[in-house]
Amino acid sequence: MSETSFTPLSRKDMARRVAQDIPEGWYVNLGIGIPTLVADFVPAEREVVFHSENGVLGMGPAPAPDDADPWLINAGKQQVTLLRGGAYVHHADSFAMIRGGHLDLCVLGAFEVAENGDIANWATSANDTAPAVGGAMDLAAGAKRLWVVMEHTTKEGHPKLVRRCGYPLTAMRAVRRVYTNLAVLDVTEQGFAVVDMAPGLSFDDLQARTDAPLRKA
Amino acid sequence: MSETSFTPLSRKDMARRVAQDIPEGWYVNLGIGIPTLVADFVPAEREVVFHSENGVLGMGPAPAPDDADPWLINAGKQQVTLLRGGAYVHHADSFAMIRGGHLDLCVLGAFEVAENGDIANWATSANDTAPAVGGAMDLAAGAKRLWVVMEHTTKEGHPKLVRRCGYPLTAMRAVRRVYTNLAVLDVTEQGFAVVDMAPGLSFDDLQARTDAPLRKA
Amino acid sequence: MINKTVRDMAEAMQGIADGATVLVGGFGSVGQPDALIDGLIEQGAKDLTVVANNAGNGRVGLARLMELGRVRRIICSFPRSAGSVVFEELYKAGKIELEIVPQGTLAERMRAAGAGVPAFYTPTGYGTLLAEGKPTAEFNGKPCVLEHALPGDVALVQAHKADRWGNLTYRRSGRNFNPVMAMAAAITIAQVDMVEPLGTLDPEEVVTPGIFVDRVLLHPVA
Amino acid sequence: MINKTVRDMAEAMQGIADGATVLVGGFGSVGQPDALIDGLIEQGAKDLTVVANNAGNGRVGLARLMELGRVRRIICSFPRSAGSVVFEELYKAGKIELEIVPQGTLAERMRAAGAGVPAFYTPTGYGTLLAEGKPTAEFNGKPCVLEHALPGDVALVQAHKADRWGNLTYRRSGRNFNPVMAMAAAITIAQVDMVEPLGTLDPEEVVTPGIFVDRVLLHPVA
Repeated sequence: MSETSFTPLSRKDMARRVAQDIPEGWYVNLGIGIPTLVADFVPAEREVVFHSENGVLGMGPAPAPDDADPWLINAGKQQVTLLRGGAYVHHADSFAMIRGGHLDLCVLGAFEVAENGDIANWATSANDTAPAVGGAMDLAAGAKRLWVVMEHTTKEGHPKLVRRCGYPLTAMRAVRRVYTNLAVLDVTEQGFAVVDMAPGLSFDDLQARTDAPLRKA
Repeated sequence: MSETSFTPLSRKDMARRVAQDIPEGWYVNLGIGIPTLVADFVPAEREVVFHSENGVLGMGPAPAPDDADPWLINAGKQQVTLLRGGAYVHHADSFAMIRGGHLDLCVLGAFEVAENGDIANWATSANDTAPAVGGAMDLAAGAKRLWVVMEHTTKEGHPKLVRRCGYPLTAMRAVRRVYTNLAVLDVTEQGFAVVDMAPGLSFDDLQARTDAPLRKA
Repeated sequence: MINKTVRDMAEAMQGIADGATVLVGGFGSVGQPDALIDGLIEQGAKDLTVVANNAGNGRVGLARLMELGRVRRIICSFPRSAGSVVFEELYKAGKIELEIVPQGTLAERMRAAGAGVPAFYTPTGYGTLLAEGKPTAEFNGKPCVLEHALPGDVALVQAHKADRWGNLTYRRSGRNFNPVMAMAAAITIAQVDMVEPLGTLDPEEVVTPGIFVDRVLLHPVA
Repeated sequence: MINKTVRDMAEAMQGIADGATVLVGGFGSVGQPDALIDGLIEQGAKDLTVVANNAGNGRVGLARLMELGRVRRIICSFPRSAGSVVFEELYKAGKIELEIVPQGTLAERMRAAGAGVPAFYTPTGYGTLLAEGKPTAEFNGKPCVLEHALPGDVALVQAHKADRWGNLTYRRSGRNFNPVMAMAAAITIAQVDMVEPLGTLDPEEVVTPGIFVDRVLLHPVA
């Protein structure tokens, strides 16, 4: 298999690519890591309402250092702001938003996504006896749609888009779309369908870095 | 059986007798009818917090005609007031207070109370196909204690304290105490125990007006 | 720009389909979305399932909707009251179906629908006619009934203040079923006394966050 | 006169028994009842089950309580974080039991306890390690797990303003688990920034009504 020359997306580019697909008016929860960066790339004139598990709806960007409010953090425990139109709720109401299907979108990172939409993102092995799940299972099972943004392969080069997850599951058949540094892929009844690829990357290159069989969208 | 001369309690006297047993600090829901009158007989200096199903906690008496607020009614759809320290909640939170066992007391009227604590107070026959249950089943099953206040017999003289309810049940084994115009009775493992009787009434007179066997407390 | 305020009743009522389940807020006349009910009468959807605490009063509003033969089924806690003449006529004539639900179970079933809980156990109603045929289980010695979530296709609610994101506050006992129904429906339409500029409502005081609200119709109190 | 304010920490901590289940509010350091946790350390109850979102940080507060060997079991959603050194030591040594619960299920289980719901179904966790051994059922084609209410003997919560009836308001994201835990415990103890005269809190703005609160300890923010 011949290798063409291509440029994988940076973390910021991946976040930008996700942001591009979020229309005005959506209620969105962003996981920790690359997903958190997504908010920075939604154009200011496009109103998207960000939700945080700890009861913040209408979350804005990090505060200016002088304006930091110790009473206002996001689920990643970072200081944030509240936009005009925002509201505070308690944890059960906050997760009612998640679990009741009121969020249009949740964007999470993952260790693995399987071709049937299974996601593994909370425990790196069944032997890890004290993994931290947080709100990941609620978000994955509850949001109207779940997108994953992650590197296409591990640091060691192992595929993260797999036929079947090896790591403990976060939720079954939950993922709708995956954004990686190499491609955008939809999860369909027939497995992963490639929507978009990094410039210069060929379909065969992408398949070579993917465990699950791919098809063109 | 000889009949002694006695004075049955009036509706107000029954309400006054119930009020006498409510200590300061209790959270109390009062049903429609005689129960509603109970609030009028709690001394002003004794703080009791009244709850109404429609999301009012800390309900006060009816407003002066000039002060009537059309936005503030109780579960009986009568205009009421809110005391200092009161709060408004929505229906699910209001019934969380009831169903979660947070009310110290609920006082309801009833058609029948059985010696095992069963209560029937919402439908006068199984053939009544559109009876109105309202919050009665929630209150009867949920409050920490349920007291019933009612006439001892029907207008026709039939006993309302019975061995077994004939009318459709509101809740099983729920009633702790019954206040009637003739007596106060505890519901015990051994059935009704007479705590108090109307002046001049004998135990035998009371038993004669009661279907279930009575014992002295 | 997100703007959930609608220009007129026609826009508010758009897309309410025949056969829809409609949750109608209010307790007594307080917090009842009168204008929206009239709008629904005008709009024409039929074969409706209505969920409300009562089954209408007099011959206006909900009672009128029923009298017009547009309600196939009503789910409520207190069908028969002093003024429920229309309901009683229809019910006796076998022209309307009735499901009686304990008031707290009614609220909790809608809250469950809004919170993604498909079913839950409750002691309320156990051993009564209203629990007949329902699965039961015992928890800590307490026998319970399994109750299912009650979602709506549409919720009609009344609120006090709103903003263009759909955040809502209520007035005193006008809160009642409104916030619960707002959570429980696919489309939530709010009739409000006032629409305030975004950022005016204190984020600590918002009772129904805009995520639960789709359309806001300004209808000031007369 | 109802007066839920207590004079000192000893009165606040009265009657917390060995073996108690203690719900501890807060998310991160925001809305955490630090003073009450220190009070519990001082008070001496042991063999505790602690329910909190995290398993403590550093060697103070909850981590200190664990380090002292007073916590038999912790129920949380996010045990392992940057600062959870004490928990990890104890856990590796087999000296503390752990139950991991998805964060929303954790909140809902406590809300259920407060609302008299002994058990409910949820899709969250279905097909994962955290649902192993739990009863399942399908609703509208969605497989679900049965989860049980999680009541506390004691809740330690942090709030902003209070009055002598125990009504509480919160500060921004300091709300988090606090109102839910306040509903779920037999004894709820609130550490508050301010105690206001009765009638000062707007009845529309009270987040936790006093019915859910037993003791109020004034502990102004430093």
